[in-house]
Amino acid sequence: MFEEVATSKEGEQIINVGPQHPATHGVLHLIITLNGETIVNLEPNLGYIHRSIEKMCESLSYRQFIYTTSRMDYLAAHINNHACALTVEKAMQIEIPERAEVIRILVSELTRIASHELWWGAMAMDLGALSPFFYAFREREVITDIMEETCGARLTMNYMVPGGVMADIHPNFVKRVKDFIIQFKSRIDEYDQLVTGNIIFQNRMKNVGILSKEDAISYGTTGPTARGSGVSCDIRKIYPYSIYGKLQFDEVLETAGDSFARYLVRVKEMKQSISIIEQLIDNIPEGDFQAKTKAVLKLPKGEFYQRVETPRGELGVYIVSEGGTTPYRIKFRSPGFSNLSALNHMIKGHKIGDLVAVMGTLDLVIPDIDR
Amino acid sequence: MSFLKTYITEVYGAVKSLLTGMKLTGYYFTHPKEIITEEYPDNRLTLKMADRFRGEVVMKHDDNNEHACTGCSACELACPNGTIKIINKFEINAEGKKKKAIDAFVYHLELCTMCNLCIEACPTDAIKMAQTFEHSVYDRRLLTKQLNLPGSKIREGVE
Amino acid sequence: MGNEELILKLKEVFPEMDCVQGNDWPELSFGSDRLIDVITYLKQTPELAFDYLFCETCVDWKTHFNMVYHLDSTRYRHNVVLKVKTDREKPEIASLAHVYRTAEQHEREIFDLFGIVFLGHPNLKRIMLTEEWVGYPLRKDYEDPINIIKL
Amino acid sequence: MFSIENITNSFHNWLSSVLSETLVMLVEMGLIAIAAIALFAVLGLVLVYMERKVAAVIQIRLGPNRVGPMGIFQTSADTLKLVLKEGFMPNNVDKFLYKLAPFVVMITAMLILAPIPFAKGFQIWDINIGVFYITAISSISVIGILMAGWASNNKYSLLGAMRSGAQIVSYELSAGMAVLSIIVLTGSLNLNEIIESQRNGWWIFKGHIPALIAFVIYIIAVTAETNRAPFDMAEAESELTGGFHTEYAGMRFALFFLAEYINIFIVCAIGATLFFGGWMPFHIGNWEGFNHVMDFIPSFVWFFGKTFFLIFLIMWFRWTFPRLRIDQLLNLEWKYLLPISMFNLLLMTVIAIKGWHF
Repeated sequence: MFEEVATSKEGEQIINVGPQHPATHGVLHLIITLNGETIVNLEPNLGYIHRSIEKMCESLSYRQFIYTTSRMDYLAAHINNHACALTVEKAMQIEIPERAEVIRILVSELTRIASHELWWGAMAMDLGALSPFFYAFREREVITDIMEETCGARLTMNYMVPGGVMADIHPNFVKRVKDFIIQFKSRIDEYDQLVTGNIIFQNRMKNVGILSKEDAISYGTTGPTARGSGVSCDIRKIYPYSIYGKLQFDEVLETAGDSFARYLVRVKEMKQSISIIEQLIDNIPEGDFQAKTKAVLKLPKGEFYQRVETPRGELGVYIVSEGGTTPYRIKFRSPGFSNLSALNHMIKGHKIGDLVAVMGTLDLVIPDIDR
Repeated sequence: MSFLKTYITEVYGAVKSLLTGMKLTGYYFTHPKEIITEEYPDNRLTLKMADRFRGEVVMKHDDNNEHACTGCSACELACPNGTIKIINKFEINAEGKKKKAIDAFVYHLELCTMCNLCIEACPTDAIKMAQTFEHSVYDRRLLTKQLNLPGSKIREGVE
Repeated sequence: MGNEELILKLKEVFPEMDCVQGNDWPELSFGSDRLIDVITYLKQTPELAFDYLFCETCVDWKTHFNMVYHLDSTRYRHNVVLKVKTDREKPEIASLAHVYRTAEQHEREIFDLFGIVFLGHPNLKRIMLTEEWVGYPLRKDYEDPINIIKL
Repeated sequence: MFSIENITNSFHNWLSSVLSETLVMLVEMGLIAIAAIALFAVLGLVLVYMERKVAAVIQIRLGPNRVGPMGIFQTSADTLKLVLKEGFMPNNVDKFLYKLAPFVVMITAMLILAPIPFAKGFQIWDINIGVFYITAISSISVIGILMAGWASNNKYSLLGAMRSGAQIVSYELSAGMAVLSIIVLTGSLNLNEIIESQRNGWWIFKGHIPALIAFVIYIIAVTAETNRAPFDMAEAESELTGGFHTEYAGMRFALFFLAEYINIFIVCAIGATLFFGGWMPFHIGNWEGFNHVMDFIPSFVWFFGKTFFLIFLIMWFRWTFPRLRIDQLLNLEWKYLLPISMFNLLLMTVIAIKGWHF
């Protein structure tokens, strides 16, 4: 990697963006070849936060390994846990009580909104507008407070157990979620006034980092990144898991494929998540919050794969079991990893300022990429 | 002429979108009651953590300095990080029988991720999560704690 | 195309290969020399159109490696799992980086952590670990007394 | 009526009575130098504090509130920290230029203070080409920035400095045009005469819409010239990690930081002088009674009030807008601001010739 530095062409210079850089939101290292201000080539260098979670999980039991996945995509910890719990439940054919399913989806969608809020604020901050970050965190704070009250922690809450959720919802949960919906609906217009409609912002985002539909499929991008290019890939819609099949919501699709399209997908997804929460919050069925399971879980011999939709795209959990209490091999197919691979294609020929805009709309979470 | 018209509408739209944003930030500037800062170290007295908040693992003791831990080490097995170490001893009870009891319930706070799995695993409900959160110390040895109080013993009737 | 239909179709085209119904999707197992044939067929046949490689990984079975490819079709929404057996002493397999561009980065990760050499890969080098790292951590016989803490 | 002019005049008379003429001049020069440096330091502290408070309230938080009442000594504490910090210099920098750059930037900012009338009759140097002097000197600061970027031996710094060069050179044009449109009305480059011409009303009200457009263009151009968001391409924290001052630490960094705020003060002071009448109180035509009431407010209050209003405006921009991209920045100048300001200047000339202004 470093030999290439010496062999760069005349007039080109190589810049290391990261591992400590304000725009990479973590320890991502990008080696960029620049011609003036124009990016000629970009190569990601990963691994600064590689903890080999896959290897770690090989020595943890099926109850224990769920919590480690919170540390992958820490902004969607609950949804990661959901994927793991679903895989274990699928393998062991555990029936989950209706109430547990509804609680899981409610918390998942709240997590999705919280994650998108943080993305929105951080992306505006990358583009130089610092105030939206604080407005986004005001709403996000309400969600984390709800999480703290019900799940016991704010970010990596480990609320999921195979067979249901760890505890019943807090008595205040329904009321606080309803309050949040009212607050969120009154604030979402401010987002449009401050950022979406802003002429500077639109100029920074439109026609920047274009990813065509074919490329989006070939690069294996998922989530809002692919949906901004018109690829229908919302796992909640095309391979419904849990109770998503019974819910009414739209898959947000934009066809432009540029940064602004990806931005719009995420903002509209927040509204869809609110509508899912509205459908469920008044109809939480009575019953158990957890199915009866054995203290020691043993998966049957075989291979199990579960796909779920995190705020960043498709998360796949692939468990190879030999019939013991620990997985033989576990693979997390993280959305950020494949989305990052499209970055070089999207950014070529753009200015260095666009790198920030494109990376912002990819919504990269580095621990999720490195695992 | 149409060029001039689009030019002027462009400039007008741009200025309008900028003013909309400035109106919003101006609103917040003129309404200081929207400020949401919590002045943390100053509001310690009024700060109330959620009752399920996971701060650290503690062992419940009643007024007679008795706890409910049988030393079954279910929590030790459930812990993903090796946070808990239970050291057992054998006591001879009133009927002259040897009985297992805990000598020390060692808890490494520095390894704990507050995942709540030990509390879920405990069959006798002996441990729980406390709502404390100010855990910083100058010496990391202080983070290794013994949860059973000195001189405490197991409550009668807990199996 | 439903799973049963897909299995019938695959059995018809590749009679010498082992095609069974897995937990979710059909699973096709074969040796590493046939990979490019199968992938080309699956991607280019219009009624199959497996254009989306959503997961590529490897399993170390101690006697051999199994490369596992999960394929999806964005047009028909059917999936298939390919299991490709590779030698453990000399792990080599054709790269799919030219067929699916997402494979480029996934294969670098597998090369990094399993040590499988992808023939024809445009940029095969370590991605997570440093260049001078010895060994392949996700292999079952990997020992690292410093970095792996056994509980 | 309280006036600074009386104080300075009586002080001058007293000095003249005890010392010879040459000595009086030397003593006064020394005093002015001390006053300028003191003003520099005080303005820096006040403006940084103001920026932080404005940003805090806009961002629904409290801002500095620990050091002193309402946190007013926060910036002093920060400065103390910066002074005490190690003057760290990386290897392989061009040592001479690296050390020189912050002083170039700061001295430029100080030079521009000379012709600004802070109050009635309170001015360091009453020069007849005041406006010309200011526009000429303010272009020099870009040399300091280029020096810093080049000498740092860092690619980020170099990119930042080059951006800054392109930006300042282009935005000088429309800032100059906007200033010219007021010069056309007054027919003088002397700042005192420009202020005097606004005795019966400020130019922004007297000059109809063209004056308003000129003012808007002036504010945009000087925001860009002082490298403030949304035009902070030279620093562009999230792109270039700090731009030209990435490699600077301690007091050298503080000088850049200070110079930025002084530059804001200066451009706002000039803006206030040209468009809002400097120290001239708010007068409406020949309403003698009203004008007389306004005269009771001391002139330096008027001057600082107007200047700080403009500074607030620029801060308001900073905490609202995202940053432009470098090519869009130049597009904005060459495709929008420059044509508009040229047309505006033409319009203003017609108004001046025909005498349509009030």
